[in-house]
Amino acid sequence: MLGHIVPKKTYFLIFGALLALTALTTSMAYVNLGQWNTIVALTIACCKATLVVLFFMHLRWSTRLMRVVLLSALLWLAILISLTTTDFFSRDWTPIPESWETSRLPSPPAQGELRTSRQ
Amino acid sequence: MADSHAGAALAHQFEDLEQQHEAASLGMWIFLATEVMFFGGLFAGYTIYRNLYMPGFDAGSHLLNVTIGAINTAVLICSSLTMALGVRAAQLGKRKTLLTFLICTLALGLAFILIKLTLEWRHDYLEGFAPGLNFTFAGPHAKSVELFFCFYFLMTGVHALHMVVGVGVLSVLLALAWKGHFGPQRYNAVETAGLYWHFVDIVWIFLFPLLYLIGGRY
Amino acid sequence: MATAAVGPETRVDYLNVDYGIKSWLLTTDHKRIALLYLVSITLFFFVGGAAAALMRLNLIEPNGALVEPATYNKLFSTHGIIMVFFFMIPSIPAVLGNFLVPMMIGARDLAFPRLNLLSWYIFMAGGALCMYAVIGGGVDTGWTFYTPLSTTYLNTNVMSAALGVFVAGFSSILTGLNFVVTIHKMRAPGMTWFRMPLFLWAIYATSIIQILGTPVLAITLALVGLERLFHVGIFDPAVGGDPILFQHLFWFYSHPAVYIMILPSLGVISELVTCFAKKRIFGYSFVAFSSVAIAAISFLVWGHHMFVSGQSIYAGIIFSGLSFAVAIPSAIKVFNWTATLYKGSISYQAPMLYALGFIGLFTMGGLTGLFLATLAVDTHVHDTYFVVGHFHYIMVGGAVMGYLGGIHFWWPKITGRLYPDGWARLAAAIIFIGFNLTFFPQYMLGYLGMPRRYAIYPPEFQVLNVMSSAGASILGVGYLIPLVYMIWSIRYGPVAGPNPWGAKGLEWQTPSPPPTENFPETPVVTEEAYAYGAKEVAVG
Amino acid sequence: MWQGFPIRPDQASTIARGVDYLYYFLTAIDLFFTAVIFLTIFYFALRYRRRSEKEQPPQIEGNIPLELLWTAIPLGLVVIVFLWGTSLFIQNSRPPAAAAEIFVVGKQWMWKLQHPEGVAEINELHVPVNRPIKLTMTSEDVIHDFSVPAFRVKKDVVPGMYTTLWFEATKTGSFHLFCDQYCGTNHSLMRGEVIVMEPPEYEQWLSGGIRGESMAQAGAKLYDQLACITCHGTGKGPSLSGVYGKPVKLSDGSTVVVDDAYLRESVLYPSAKIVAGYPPLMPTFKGQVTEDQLLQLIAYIKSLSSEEGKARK
Repeated sequence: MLGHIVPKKTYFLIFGALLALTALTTSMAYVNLGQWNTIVALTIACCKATLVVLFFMHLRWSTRLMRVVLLSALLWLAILISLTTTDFFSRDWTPIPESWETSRLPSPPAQGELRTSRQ
Repeated sequence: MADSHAGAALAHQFEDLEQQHEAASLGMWIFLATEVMFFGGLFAGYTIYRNLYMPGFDAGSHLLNVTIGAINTAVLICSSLTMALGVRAAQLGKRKTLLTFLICTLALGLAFILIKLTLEWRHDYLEGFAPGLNFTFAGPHAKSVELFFCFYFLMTGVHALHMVVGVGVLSVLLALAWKGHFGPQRYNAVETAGLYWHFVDIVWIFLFPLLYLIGGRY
Repeated sequence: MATAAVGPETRVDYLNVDYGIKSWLLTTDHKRIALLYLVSITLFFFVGGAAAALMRLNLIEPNGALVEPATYNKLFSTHGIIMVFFFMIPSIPAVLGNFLVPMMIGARDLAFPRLNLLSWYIFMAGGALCMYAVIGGGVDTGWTFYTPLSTTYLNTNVMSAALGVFVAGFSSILTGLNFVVTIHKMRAPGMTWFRMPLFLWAIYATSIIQILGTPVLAITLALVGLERLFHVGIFDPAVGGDPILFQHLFWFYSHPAVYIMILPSLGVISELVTCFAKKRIFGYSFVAFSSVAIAAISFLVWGHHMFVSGQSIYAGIIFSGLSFAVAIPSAIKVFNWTATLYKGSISYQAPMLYALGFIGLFTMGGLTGLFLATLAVDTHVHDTYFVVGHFHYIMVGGAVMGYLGGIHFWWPKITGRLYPDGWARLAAAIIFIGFNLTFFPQYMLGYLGMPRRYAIYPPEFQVLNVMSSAGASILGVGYLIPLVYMIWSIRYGPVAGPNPWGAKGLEWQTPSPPPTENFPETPVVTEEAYAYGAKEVAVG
Repeated sequence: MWQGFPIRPDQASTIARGVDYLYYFLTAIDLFFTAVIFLTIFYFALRYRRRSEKEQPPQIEGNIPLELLWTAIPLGLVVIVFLWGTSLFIQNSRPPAAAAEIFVVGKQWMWKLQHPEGVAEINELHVPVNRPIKLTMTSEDVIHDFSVPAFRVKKDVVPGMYTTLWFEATKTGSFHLFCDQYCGTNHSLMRGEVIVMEPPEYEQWLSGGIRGESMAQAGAKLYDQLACITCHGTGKGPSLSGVYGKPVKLSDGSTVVVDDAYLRESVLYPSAKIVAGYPPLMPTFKGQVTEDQLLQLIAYIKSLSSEEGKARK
């Protein structure tokens, strides 16, 4: 026989858990948790996905190689998202610490200076 | 060629069924890794824009119908269960059970697509939430709401496209199962299709909170 | 060179097992599919090359010797799209990889032969779409498809070109998938990971990039297409989208794509250097792991294409640091190849000349990459001819030299015939000289500030441009010579025998050309790769 | 065609010299390693050429100390280059506080430049020598790139956002200005000149070129035309006097600093970030104001924050 045969009972248990988690995540959305709403929703989603992957997709009984494949996909996804967001969320930061500055002059902004020198 | 014990089930390039079986699942897992990255591009864009335009994305999210979303989630979870049971039937060589579960999965998949199409997309389109086609929403943050709906339609659209492909694959499996093509030695196709189907389910498991719930509905 | 005991007329091999166009178009034999790719990408190479020739011709005059700027834009877009997606990316993996991966591990075929054929059809469908875009009016986005130019402002065949690249991407993904599964699951008994030829390590690393990078390009191009069709605004600043997000997603694939092009070449060079120096590779595990390290790090460096794009300077600093990291494994490879030559028994047949040329040009190309990873210097040379020179040193001086070296090395195995070595050496020398004359002046042009993608340029850049164009004509001749003698050799070349170079590796232990099932019986591997110290290989 | 066969571009800004030193350092590294590799290969190739087919070379497995050595040396070098390049880049990215601001709008296929004094130029930028100049740039259509090789500066000009660039010219004369980002059909014609002048000449040029009003004055006129005053002067909307460069509290509790990007967003997409305590009444002016006019409005609002602006009021 090829592959692992999972008892029916396990499937039904997982199925029940998935439905329960769906109900939970939906109802949690109606509770005001502030920032935590996002975290709770995503955590529950991760739990559900883990259940599906481990039991329905048999990863629990698969070789280590399959797990490495999955984990590397997730790692690469994390690379894509984290390095891209690095750009977007540091764009507005002040460019450089003051001490780096090369030729800071104590005078008022040159724009004004330029104008006065002309007028 | 080592076809003495396995007959037509073994392709000529493999030494034995074990090797063939492992190659098939590994191939599917790698394909799913590809799929993760395919959706990943959309998820990355979504993450960035949601954080840039939080109020608009929340406002857009509130325009969606959570009940239908939750029902569709349940439909997909049911289909995942029937698919898993179908694979089990194939493993055990139970042709009739396999046929039953494949039909169930197919029906649930179609139900998902139908609900999406008639109760959600059509409604969203008529309400004027379809960017590029019919976007008339004019409340606060209209611009970010439009961007939200871009992502909504893209992500659910690409997901639905995968559902359609899955339904096609299931139909082929159904025809093959009808002809008695599968057996305990020969169920790789059912198993890999199952992996794909569960993956599409997982994508929805993430889309549901991201699009419908994430900002809170209170 | 002893003749094989049995002539090709009497022995059944993969070439004469079946005849007729159908036997080729419906084949699932990895060796035949490799030849399908070989013919297709050679065609694409000459299409892309023709575009390049016209560009260089145009640049002889500062005001454009030949065509209008609009046409010039189409030429460089055609050149880029065809060369990158339809020649470089499939070159070594799809031709040599397809042919060699099963043979090197002692398997009868790839894990999924039908999928392999499907990959070729998908590739050709993508190619057809792009050729339609080129012939039916042209496309002028550049190969980078930057938004909002590509989505909103151009009225050329952007859709079919983007669709073509999108489709061809799946061919690349499926080929990579096939290789990874094959290398994991189909190795002959005794073929452990550390007995594998380094070519396989390189192909394996390449496949990882193809699998994990290409889908991101696919979705990005799909978004470009949707934006053109429905004006959804993911990348459109007019709706609040950000065009820089496009660049992130595009380069997330397209920087690693550079390594899809160069990594297999690095693998080929390891095979060539060891064979023609009759030496085992110096530091096997360092060379093997540096391939994997390059593949992994390649995904962390894409932002160095965006130092001046308006990206946050903090992201720029991170990407700059990571980009330098990729220099280390590349340097390790170069040093190890050089060390392999030490106390070797070096012969100078044509493949070795390509390999030595490769090491030199790859060194120069790699080192100029340091300029582009350095934030302050990149600010000056970004989007100038310096960049053009740099990546041509890597891709043409590196990847194409490696590809040609590999084709010359395995040609006797593929066809069972030898090509005239004298002509081949001459061609290698002409290509090396022509190449340097073409692309070295481009470094200087770039430092002087000449922007890339300019049809018309200030007159002070003319001298260097004329030099570059002159070099290109030599290079063009250099590429035509192998085409002629290779085709000639199929019919008139002397019979090669199973192992004309006295090389190690399973592929040399089977007749040339190999039979359909590769090996009469599954080989058992008892020694590591490049065991040149063992008993003299029986030639022929 | 031989006239002017330069090996090095003009060094005409304070930034150029620093960049060039690093460039030379990198070139030296390049030459050194290229020479090492080439000479070693040539030497080995001659010394160990195959003399007979029967030859049996000794087999060498590898050498860990050697591997570590040639990992460590490149590593050390790239760390030096990284630190050097990054610190230089950071210095070159931050405009000095005293920099005079000039506004740039890229458009297929021309450069539109506005001096705060109201002089507008196309494809020519006049600047005084030895004075830091800061460019605030945006695009009306696709991505362009403002590049002056003689100054070793370059920055993309992106639609929908403001990017900045600064330089201080050290040489008078005329220098190429290129669009370095492919921007469509006439990309290669989107060129211009930066003309660096002695300050007195520059002043003269500036006064000769005045065709009416300064940017801030033009902005003030627009401000009247668009009837901004009906809200922003009456308390219906937030007052704009003295807000530039200051943080302001938003209706969702967060704060932003009022800068060019925020002002631009507020004119085009007023509902995006609403100042706390005010209703979201403002209509969008998208389509009614061009990028040039936006810059004028911003210049005007900015002038309300400077002493002089207040006096004028």
